[in-house]
Amino acid sequence: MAQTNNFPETRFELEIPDPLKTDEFILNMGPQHPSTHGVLRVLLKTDGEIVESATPYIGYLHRTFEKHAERMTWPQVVPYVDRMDYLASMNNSLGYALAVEKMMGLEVNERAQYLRIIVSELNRIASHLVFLGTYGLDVGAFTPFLYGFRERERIIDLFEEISGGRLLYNYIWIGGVAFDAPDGWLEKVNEFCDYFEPKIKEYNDLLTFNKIFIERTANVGVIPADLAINYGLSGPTLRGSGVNFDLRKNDPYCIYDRFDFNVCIGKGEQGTVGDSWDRYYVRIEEMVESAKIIRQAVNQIPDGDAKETVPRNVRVPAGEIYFRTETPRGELGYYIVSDGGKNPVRVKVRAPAFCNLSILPAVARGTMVADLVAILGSLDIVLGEIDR
Amino acid sequence: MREYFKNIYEAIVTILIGMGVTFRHLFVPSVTLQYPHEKLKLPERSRMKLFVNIDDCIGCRQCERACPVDCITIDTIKAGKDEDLGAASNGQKKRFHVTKFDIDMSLCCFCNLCTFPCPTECIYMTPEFDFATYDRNNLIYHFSNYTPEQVQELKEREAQQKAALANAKTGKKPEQK
Amino acid sequence: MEAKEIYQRLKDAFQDDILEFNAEVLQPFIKISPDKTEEIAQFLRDEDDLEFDYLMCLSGLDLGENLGVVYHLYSMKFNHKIVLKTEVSKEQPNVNSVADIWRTADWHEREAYDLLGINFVNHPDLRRILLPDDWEGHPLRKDYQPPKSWHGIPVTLANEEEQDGANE
Amino acid sequence: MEPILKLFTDLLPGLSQLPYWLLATLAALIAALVLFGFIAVFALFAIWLERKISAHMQDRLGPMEVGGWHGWAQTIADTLKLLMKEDIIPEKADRILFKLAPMIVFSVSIASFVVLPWSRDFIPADLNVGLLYILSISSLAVIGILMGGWASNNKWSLYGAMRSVAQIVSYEIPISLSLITVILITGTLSMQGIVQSQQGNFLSWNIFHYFPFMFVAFVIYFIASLAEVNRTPFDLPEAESELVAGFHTEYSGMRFAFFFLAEYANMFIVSAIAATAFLGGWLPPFSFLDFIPGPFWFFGKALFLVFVQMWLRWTLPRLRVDQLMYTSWKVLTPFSFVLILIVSFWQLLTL
Repeated sequence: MAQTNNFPETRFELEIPDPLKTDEFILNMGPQHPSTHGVLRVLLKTDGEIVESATPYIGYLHRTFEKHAERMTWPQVVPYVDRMDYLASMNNSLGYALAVEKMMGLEVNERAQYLRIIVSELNRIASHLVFLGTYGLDVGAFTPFLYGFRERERIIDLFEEISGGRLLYNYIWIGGVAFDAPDGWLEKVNEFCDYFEPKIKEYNDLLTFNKIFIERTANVGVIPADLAINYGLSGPTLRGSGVNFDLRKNDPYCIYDRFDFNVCIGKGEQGTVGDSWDRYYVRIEEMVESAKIIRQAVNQIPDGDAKETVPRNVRVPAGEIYFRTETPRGELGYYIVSDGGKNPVRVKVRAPAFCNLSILPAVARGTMVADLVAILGSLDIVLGEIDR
Repeated sequence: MREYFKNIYEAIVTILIGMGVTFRHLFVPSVTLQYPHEKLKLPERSRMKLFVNIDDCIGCRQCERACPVDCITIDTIKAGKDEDLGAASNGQKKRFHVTKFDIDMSLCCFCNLCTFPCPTECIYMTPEFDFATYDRNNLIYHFSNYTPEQVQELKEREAQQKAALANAKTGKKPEQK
Repeated sequence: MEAKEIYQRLKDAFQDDILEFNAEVLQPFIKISPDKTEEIAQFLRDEDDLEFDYLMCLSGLDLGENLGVVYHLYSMKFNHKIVLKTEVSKEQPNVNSVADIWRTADWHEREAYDLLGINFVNHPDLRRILLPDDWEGHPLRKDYQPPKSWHGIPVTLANEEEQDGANE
Repeated sequence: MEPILKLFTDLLPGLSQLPYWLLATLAALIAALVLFGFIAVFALFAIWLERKISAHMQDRLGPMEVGGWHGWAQTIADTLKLLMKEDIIPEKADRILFKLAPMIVFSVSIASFVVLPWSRDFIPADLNVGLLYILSISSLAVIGILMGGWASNNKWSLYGAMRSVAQIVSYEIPISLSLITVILITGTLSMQGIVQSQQGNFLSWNIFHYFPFMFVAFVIYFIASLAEVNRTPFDLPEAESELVAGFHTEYSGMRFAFFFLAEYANMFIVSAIAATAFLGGWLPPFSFLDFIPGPFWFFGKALFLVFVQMWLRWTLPRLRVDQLMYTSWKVLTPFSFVLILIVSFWQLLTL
């Protein structure tokens, strides 16, 4: 209905006659605020409804993961890694396991490889469903949230069946997976895909193509491609800016090169390329692609012992590695240094949401308070990962 | 102008489509469970409450070492030479009195790492999940069968044996208390 | 482009500021001098055949005697990577900031400053990022001793306290 | 008032000896109490209904425990809880305004009930300017909201209050304009008169007058009334994802309950006006259904509109402030002007 205004940056350099001059309004958005997705604090300077500057303050959820990791043995780090991005634990531990395996030069059992792909893609869908729901909440729609959680619940049930955990799984281990799939689990995964794919249309009817939703998100928080790359954005946030870059394709790990799937990028269907709607829609499309990968993996999975290659004692030779994987939020990198001992010397995590959030001050300037919420939501941050 | 009317038209149509979706769902059966009355059937592997079958524990302390958050504390006393503590159900011989086997469930991170190294599979996660209490101390589970008196007795005996051993090495007389 | 060639290009351009090249390890790295990081970064980003437009990761680490900063670079266009390393002493941990070249480095350098105390010269806004502004010390250093309390809030773990009590 | 007085004197003949002023005051008091009771009961019911509707739209069940059947007593329990909560006033708040705000908001909604026609006889006060009265009194609520937002001394509350003022002031216009079309047709401002002029079966209701133009007027009125009572997609004053809770962020306990009560009462009022002005008020859709009393139809129609409001709320996202203004000034207002023009010309042609 309404036309969205992109306020030119010069707006704030206008000469305002003295009697009309007003002070800027300083607002603390967070650490407790419904739409900061955790304990993030954003210091806002506003001119009425218009944000003049937004400075994120992080660290409220700092759990000293990196310091902890130095005290832990190699397998003990996995539960901690799970807790970083608690919406996509599988993807987190997958990255860590792959990094350590690469340092050890370990070849992982085929069946475990496939199981890893299945669970991490399922987790990607689950994480994007949470995004869908919370993003709906951010712009004021409540119902998609529960629809998203309804589907996510089924994924969690699947995870519980295979790993025992509902949120933090400790399933992907160095050298394989913790358990093989129970009987009938793979059929259930296929069933889930059958159930899930038609639901996408429901989300689209209810939210994606709703005019009000489009007005709220299209042309809001536009991130041009070069800015996105310079800020180190990754994952759907980068792809929303029209950059065709997916680590599963561009820097393949695991066995992703065996599957046929598309990389979804923002096309600016409803507004400019790189706006919030594009970032949102990339994630919706990605869920379909993930379901596609899952189907292929379930069809191709070989028989075998998934725990065959799990070493009893993890010995990592001295050396260092930077290994990156594509999590639902983007490029998750582990920089691991080992001195050959039983503990890592340094585990540095390059958290995707950490980099994605750092662009907020640059895009928030000149938007409205309501837009800021929409932008923040579209970055899909998880504070557990940012603060670690 | 066309754009203006197109926007209004789109707004009305998409809102009606959305209302159609929610209206359909008025008649879809609910997916939630009424928790205390209906309970989810948890799968076999679900990790909720830790349990130790202490009769099978051989006191090897592998679980204690595996735990990333140190929520398991085990005290053992070596069995005497002539003592036979029996064997665990899978045939492993017991060599220690497990005088203390405490698990602090308030610290537990439910990672399941402790259950894998156990040679007798006596520590495992059970699907029991509602174990909230009013006192934090109630979350410390004591699994050991030994009474404090027995523990005291065993400790004294161990101390004596140690002293005896030390005497045998150095050849000195034990000091009187 | 292979790591070797990248090294050659850098060596030709910067001579003595390129300290070491190691291709034996898992991921080949080039060691550079800490006060030339900015120029080298600029060169790596802007040269047409290098074009390292993506800073994957910037990490600080404690090497015992010294502090190290590791840059993992990637080129979206050519799909090649390189690792840069630099080392500074703990007494004078000054490294030139690359935050103006890759904005990613902004927060990562703040993090390295916060946790390891590496001072990034010319950083636009070098403040603590994860810890409170008035925190003392840099926790990721190997010799770091956590304080007993912070603003009256006990910092030590519960079981450590017990041990302290037992020792008394 | 007269029918009520008559009812009084019929029931207790002794009362008729009292002086008229005393009798009138008594009757007014009792009517006010009945209204208050109705509002309270209706709000309780509406909150429960909203929970149930939202739950079923979202594949949930909603409250199921308190009271037995589908948790019917849940809102009663909640109200009791709210009433018993500690009364917190922020230290830096303007205490007088802070306390006054919920009262104003609530009394405004009570006052609006005065002219709602429930049936042929039952209307608390059949003012000859009923519609005008209701329009003017309902815009007073914004003062209460502004007061609450300002007095809380909270930045989010202030935002909510300012938004609310801007919103209600601009949406008054399409509301009034769309009601003017009704006045053009019926030629009266009296609520009872408006209903009377729609006699016949449902095709003679104002909404089907000059089809489709009056239908459009109804839609405009309905959309604008959503904004008037701060319902989604126009719930910006309390947009929870942006402003925490908007103007009532700092309110708790009983004062919050009054805001809440007023919100649901207002929902009913705007729906009741719509029912009166467009849907024939207490008239049955077919004249053979005359034996069912008027209040049933009136309440049913209003309740249906309340249901649509809830339905919309659980479907739609929220608009942004500038889009809200756009909708009011650039879409609803021009459209209602055009409608007035069309309706007047049509009137002229059919004269």
